[in-house]
Amino acid sequence: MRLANKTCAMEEAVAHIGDGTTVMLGGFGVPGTPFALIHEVVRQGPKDLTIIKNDANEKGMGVDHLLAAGLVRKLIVTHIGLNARAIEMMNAGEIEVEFCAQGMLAERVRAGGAGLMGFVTDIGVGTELADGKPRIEIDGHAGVLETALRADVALIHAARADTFGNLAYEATARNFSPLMAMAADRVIAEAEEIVPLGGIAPNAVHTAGPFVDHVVELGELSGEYGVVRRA
Amino acid sequence: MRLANKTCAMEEAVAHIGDGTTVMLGGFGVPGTPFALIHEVVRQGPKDLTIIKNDANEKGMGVDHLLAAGLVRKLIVTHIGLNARAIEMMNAGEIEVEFCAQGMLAERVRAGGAGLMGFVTDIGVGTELADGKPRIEIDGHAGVLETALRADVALIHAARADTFGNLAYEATARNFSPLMAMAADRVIAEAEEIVPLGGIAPNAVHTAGPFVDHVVELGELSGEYGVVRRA
Amino acid sequence: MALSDARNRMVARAAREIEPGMVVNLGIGLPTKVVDHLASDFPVCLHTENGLTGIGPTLPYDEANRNLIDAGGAYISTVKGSAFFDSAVSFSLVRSGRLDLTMLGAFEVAQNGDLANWKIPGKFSPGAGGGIELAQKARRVVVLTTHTDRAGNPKLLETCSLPLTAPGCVNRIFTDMAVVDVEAGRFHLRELAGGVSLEDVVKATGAEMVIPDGDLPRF
Amino acid sequence: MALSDARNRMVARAAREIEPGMVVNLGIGLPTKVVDHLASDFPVCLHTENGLTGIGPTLPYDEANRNLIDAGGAYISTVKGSAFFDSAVSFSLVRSGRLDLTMLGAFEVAQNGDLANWKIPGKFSPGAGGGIELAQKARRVVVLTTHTDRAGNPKLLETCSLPLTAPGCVNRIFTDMAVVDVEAGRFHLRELAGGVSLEDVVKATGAEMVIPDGDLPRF
Repeated sequence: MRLANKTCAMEEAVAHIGDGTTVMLGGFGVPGTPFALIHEVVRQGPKDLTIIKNDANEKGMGVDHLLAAGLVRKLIVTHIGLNARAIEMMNAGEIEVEFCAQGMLAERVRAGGAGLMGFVTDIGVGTELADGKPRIEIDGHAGVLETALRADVALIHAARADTFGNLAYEATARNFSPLMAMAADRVIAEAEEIVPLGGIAPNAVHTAGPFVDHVVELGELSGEYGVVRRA
Repeated sequence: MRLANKTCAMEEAVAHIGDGTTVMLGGFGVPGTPFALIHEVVRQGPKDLTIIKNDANEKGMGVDHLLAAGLVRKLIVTHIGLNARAIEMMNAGEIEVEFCAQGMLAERVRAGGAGLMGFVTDIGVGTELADGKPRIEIDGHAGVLETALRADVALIHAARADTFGNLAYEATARNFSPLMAMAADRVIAEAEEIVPLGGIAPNAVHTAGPFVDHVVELGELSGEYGVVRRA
Repeated sequence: MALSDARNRMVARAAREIEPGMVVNLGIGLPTKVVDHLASDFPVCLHTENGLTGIGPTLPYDEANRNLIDAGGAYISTVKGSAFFDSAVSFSLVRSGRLDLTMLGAFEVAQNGDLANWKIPGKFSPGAGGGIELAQKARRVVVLTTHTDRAGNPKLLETCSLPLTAPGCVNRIFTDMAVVDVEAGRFHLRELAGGVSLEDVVKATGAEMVIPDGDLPRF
Repeated sequence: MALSDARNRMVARAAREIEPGMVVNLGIGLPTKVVDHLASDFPVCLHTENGLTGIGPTLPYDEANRNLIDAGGAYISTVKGSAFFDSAVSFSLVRSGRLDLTMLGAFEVAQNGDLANWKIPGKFSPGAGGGIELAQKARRVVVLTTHTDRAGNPKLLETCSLPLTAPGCVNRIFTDMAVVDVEAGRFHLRELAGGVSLEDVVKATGAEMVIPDGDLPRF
């Protein structure tokens, strides 16, 4: 037995994203955001995307390119405070925005990846976050039903991948990526380095290869991946 | 800032298990079963335990010592087919046994560890496994509510631990351990090796130290940890 | 254990069900033997529910790794590109549609695809282990079983009498006598084992089968 | 940014809230400054919800690791014994009771412990990020805030007017004027900042406070 080779040209992998696709994007701020894959999406230009990501990055970076290009219909996010364009577009009604508490977004994505239908939590009970969600009581404790989230495609940034799609992430660039890599019908991973099979120790794999459909190697990293200089 | 030292004598750690305690035990068959901690439980002899584990090990090993010593009131397990004593005690009504589908046990423990109340799944719908479970429909799909499991104490076997309780598991000895290490009020880890802080790379930690309360170093491993010779 | 010739042919035939690139879980018992019929360079990823993708050859006692078993307790090895994970991730893979194929044993299979393979009330109830989710959620479920039980009673039935593992889950059945598909609530006879007559199979089957005109392929 | 003397004393006082061995999450803004008042060998484990336990000192631009930030986007470092994990594990730690203490900012705090710190309808609604779960599930929730807003209006109120982050979650409030506890549905004045009179605090507070007899400790 040997494991299949899933390396692929970026153009070809991203071509699976058509109009109306729901796309999960790994990343929390800069670390983990698949900037190169996002640029290829902008280049190919599919419309009416639903984007599921922790945040909307900052102006001029990542998700912001999708917004600027008018490709986004809806964002499902936890926080967009660092992207003035996202806030403006939301306020102007140009995009729909669904906010989740951060751990709830993580769990909704994970539930999708775990093949579950939803989960029951007391998070948000007693606040407007619970509005409209079915109430479920367990052993006398009040909870709400949160539904699973899945996507058509997940775009993931990994520090290393092998040719079968086993992935390893670096530091806080891990964040939502292992969850989203389980929760999409098609998972495309960009990797800073592609190593041969066996190049990632089996105990050190963060996302197992069977969850990943396409592995794309990054060349030299663009400036977006770098340290952000702030005032 | 430095991290606290949680190393502890086994006797002292296990003394937290009193009569009527619910105890989670990592392990799937031999790999991951905390045999030394189980022996110390038998030596101290708390009664009326509820044991949550994938299986009941085999006769003369692990959980079987707890059964033989008459310390167990109830098992929550996925399969006990390799332990004739467990089956006999179940059939004789000497212990109560609650069976879960294996992935459902994993998810119920994980839900407890994730601070969720339960989850909704279609697993078991249309079979007797769904009997007695509340039905919940989401978007027209029929599911059942599975409730979270937590324990008073979890006993975990790790290949390596640092003094703060960061754990690393070896191969298929990982199984339920990372889940149970999140789902108990008190988590006791036995480790084949205790390394200094920094001895496990932050990207390679399988269970983060804050989940673990006590770390106990194993001396030479007993025969139970070894390869089982079968006919 | 050495398999009878008929069982060996069944297992060999079942091995041809595995397509290149699949992620496959082989249940305990006969299904595990399927791997012996795959070429060493065949591109397939074997999954075991206790936390591994990329199962390599089974190892003898002297070479075994005490921390590396499959769900049946056999000492296995890894391949280049294996990954270990916890039990929650392992079943996430199964439930979220990443398992292309599972091969399972059976006590009974009904013509609507119902499978019973885990419990005989009053006699055998050790727990379901991971079989429930494999049966319900693998993209394709095939059963490997003798066509009849030890007493000669059919195992392919109109309806199951035993508690179900999962309803309507079985796509195909490999037996020592035949290959039978489950489609639209009926059994469809596809192939016959060498030396087995159509009449033998019909007699040994507990439900009506759709039988095509003409000669059936032999395996 | 350099803090005013009053804010600096508030932050220093808040730092004394951290007990040895605690696992602590410091929210964005003033709470982050608390770490500057901890001794370098103080035994504490700092958590950031984007996936790390064991935060080390903040790093300048030239030394920053592009993959290592806290939830506020600051470039941080690790300590010996740090661990990285995904966002689901990170919030599992919070929700399952392993976070001993969180320090958060506030727009409003009510005398029953209600906290509002994430949304001003029509003006400010960037999303709640991770604050909801920190507020609802940390074992102890303390708030760091100026006692009044920029217009001089009290932030400690009988009831919150803004959407809640979490109901009844706040245990203690550190302000530039006082330390106030929330107990049994009422504010309890515990300490006064240096140079602040009891009358000043009462006037700046939007709800009745329980005030003990005798001199209050100063910080």
